[in-house]
Amino acid sequence: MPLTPHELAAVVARDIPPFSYVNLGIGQPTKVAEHLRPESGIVLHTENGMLNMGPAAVGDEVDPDLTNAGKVPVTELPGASYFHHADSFMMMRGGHLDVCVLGAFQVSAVGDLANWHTGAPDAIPAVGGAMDLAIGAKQVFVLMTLLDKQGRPKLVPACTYPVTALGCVSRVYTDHAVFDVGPGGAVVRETFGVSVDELRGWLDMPLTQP
Amino acid sequence: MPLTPHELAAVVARDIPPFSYVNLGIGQPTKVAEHLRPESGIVLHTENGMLNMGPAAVGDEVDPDLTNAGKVPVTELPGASYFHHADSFMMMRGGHLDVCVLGAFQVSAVGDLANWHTGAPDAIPAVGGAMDLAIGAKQVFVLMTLLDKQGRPKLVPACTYPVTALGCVSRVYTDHAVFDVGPGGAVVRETFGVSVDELRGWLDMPLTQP
Amino acid sequence: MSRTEILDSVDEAVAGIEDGSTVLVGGFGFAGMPFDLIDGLIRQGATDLTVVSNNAGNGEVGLAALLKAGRVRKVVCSFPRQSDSYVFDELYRSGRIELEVVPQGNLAERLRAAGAGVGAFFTPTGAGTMLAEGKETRSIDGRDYVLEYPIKGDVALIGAHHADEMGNLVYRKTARNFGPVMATAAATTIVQVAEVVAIGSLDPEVVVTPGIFVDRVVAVPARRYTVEGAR
Amino acid sequence: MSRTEILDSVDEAVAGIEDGSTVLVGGFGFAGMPFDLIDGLIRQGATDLTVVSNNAGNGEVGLAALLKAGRVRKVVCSFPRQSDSYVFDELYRSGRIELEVVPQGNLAERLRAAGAGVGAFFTPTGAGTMLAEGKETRSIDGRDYVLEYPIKGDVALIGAHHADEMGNLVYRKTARNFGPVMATAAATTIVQVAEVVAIGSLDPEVVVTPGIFVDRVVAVPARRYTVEGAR
Repeated sequence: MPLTPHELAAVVARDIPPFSYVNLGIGQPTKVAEHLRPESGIVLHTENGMLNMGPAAVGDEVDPDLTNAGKVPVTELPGASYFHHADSFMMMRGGHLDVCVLGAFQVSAVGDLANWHTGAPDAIPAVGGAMDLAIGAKQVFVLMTLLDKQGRPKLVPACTYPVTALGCVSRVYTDHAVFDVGPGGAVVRETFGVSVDELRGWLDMPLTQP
Repeated sequence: MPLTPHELAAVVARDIPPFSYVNLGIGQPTKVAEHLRPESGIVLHTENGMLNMGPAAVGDEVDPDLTNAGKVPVTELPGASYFHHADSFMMMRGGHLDVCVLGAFQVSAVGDLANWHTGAPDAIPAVGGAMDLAIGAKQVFVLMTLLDKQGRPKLVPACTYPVTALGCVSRVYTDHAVFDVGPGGAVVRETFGVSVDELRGWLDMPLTQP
Repeated sequence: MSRTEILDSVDEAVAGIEDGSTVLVGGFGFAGMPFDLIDGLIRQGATDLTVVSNNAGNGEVGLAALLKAGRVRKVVCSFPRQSDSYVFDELYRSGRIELEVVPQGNLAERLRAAGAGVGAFFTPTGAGTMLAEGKETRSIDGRDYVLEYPIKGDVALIGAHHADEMGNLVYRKTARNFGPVMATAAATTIVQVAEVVAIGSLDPEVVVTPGIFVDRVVAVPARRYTVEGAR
Repeated sequence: MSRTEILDSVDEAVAGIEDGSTVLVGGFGFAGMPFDLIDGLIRQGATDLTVVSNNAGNGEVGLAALLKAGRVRKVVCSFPRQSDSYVFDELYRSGRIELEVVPQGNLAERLRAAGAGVGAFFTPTGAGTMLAEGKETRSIDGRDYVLEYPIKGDVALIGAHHADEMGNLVYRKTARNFGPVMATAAATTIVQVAEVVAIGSLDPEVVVTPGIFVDRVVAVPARRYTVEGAR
């Protein structure tokens, strides 16, 4: 059986090494935080200027001066620190984050990422921190459905949407399987109720197994 | 009569506009601080990471963690701030200081500065912050004797020593006269016991008057 | 006493901003957004502005109000498209406003470069993407980079927490965001704070923006927009 | 608990530094100089080092002791020549050590570039001088610039004031100097502090170096060299 978004977020959380410094992208990746065990020592970075971000703020905790990158009110954990935007993106661009988890429209077999622009001619372009996040962690994990709403694969031989960054993704977590991607192409690490041959039938690319 | 170093430092201090942010170079320029009136609101920057530096520390005030760029113990004034070296040199390179006062081996009529290297083949090269200071203030004042110990002019048609920066100096304070320098050449602003014609006899360059 | 002017009113603080200016506007969403200075700028009347900010306004307040008043020729930002950015959306779709989209980290670094006197820098962000089209690129040690130039402001409008009378600033939590870099990048930096404190009240170790970067300060009563209002 | 290791001894803190490493050494004169870590490095024995620091040692302590022990192949610094830098002077004049002189602000900015993932940057400092010889130059908006590249360290040795158990650092007065930029520029950052405090003891607003940049921390009793000793 394919995983629910909730179950998939738990799988990603399981794979993040203890004590990692991690940035979780806006949207589905944010849900990974709910599955991180406090004793893991994992520290969350938010690109609007904070390390050791805590859970979403509720009730009286809400403070307009304390939000995550999605502008949702959050809390701070003991050992937090604040810094300005140039310093925050220095942490990303300089490769100091261990893991970044992002959503995607498409990921290619070699790890190219498309997650900022559908290419629609009437779309207002808006990139935010997507390109900085994509190039800015030692490992970039993508969390997405394997197929789009029309049933087309989102893991593709080459991105047809405008790319966010080239060769940046190392692993792709989908509802049907987990893949490593990179210069050697896609490798199936784990499947959820589907065989590798079935995946080969869906995807237009060679799939190897570790 | 030519000015004493003490008198000349007072002349420089007089010419720094109130409320300026100022860096005083190591050596003779440091003495300018003694002539700044507290009510002038002038704020001293030291490139090792401080604004609103106070006078030299004496007795119990000495703190090894608080020195000026010459590594002399100093004090802090109310309203001071500390910052790291990249931020400190950003203030200079970014043109945020109003005035920098430097010593020099030579200054050219167009404002080239030589103050870091005599060109002697056996000298160990050492530049410190000299090049950053030279390019890093809205106005660069030089404080030096007009003639070297051999009686040769230090205000020259073109620097023969290795330059620190090109066209950076706006004014030269010497024991015999004060000059503006720049693209238009040297202009005599003020003399101390010497006529402009006498200066013309000493210096190998055209001198104009404002 | 210091070079920084401590002013009594927002209108004095924004006086003299000229038509055609490039205005850096701090804030990330509503956190750190200098609402009162923007309202002052609307009253002041300057037009044909280029606004540099992370977003392009929410709802009809702050930056969105400035846009709605027709004062902005061009927006330079990382993320103009939000659920409530309808003022910008309509101006953009009807061709009445220009847009330059800059990745958020490049935006911050280009502002810092302006403040730091860096002439240009090679960044990996955006390399190989459509945002690098037409720009100089270079491979350095096997990695691809794009050459980006400083973004200088004529004016910066910033929200901070406290200022002392020398203009030294401290911020509060993630409202710090773009304030410190924008303060360095503008010819004139104007700051609204919740409170101006006496010289000597701020620990020199904790000052985030030294007064050298701050030209004008005005204290305004806290006027917090709810976070719901920001979405 | 955090990724940062809080160690009990200096010798543990400097363990594993390899021959041939590039070592960034904080401090400006004696302020912020990590004396105990340098002594530990001498005991540890790594040799053929490239040292990046503002100066090249004073007297026969700290960096000068490391040089005297013959462990340093090359020094990258802004100002090697001081009244009491005789250890370096003799090594240099006898051809037993290489020297790269870098203007102080370019040194700080090149270290920052390494930490910030900037591939190279155009700086006005040094343009037109002998320190720009052989380097790429460019005129941008009528001003001359030199292209400078990042300086990355294998290891940084830094002195700070306090660390919490997550490795967040605060500094003291002008002892801050190169510490924060060097911490970002090295693969492994090792810090000596006067005291390690519990998580939660440092105000998140005043942390200067977040723990993400800090790999190892050791608390050592204050051992202050007199300033006279530094001249």
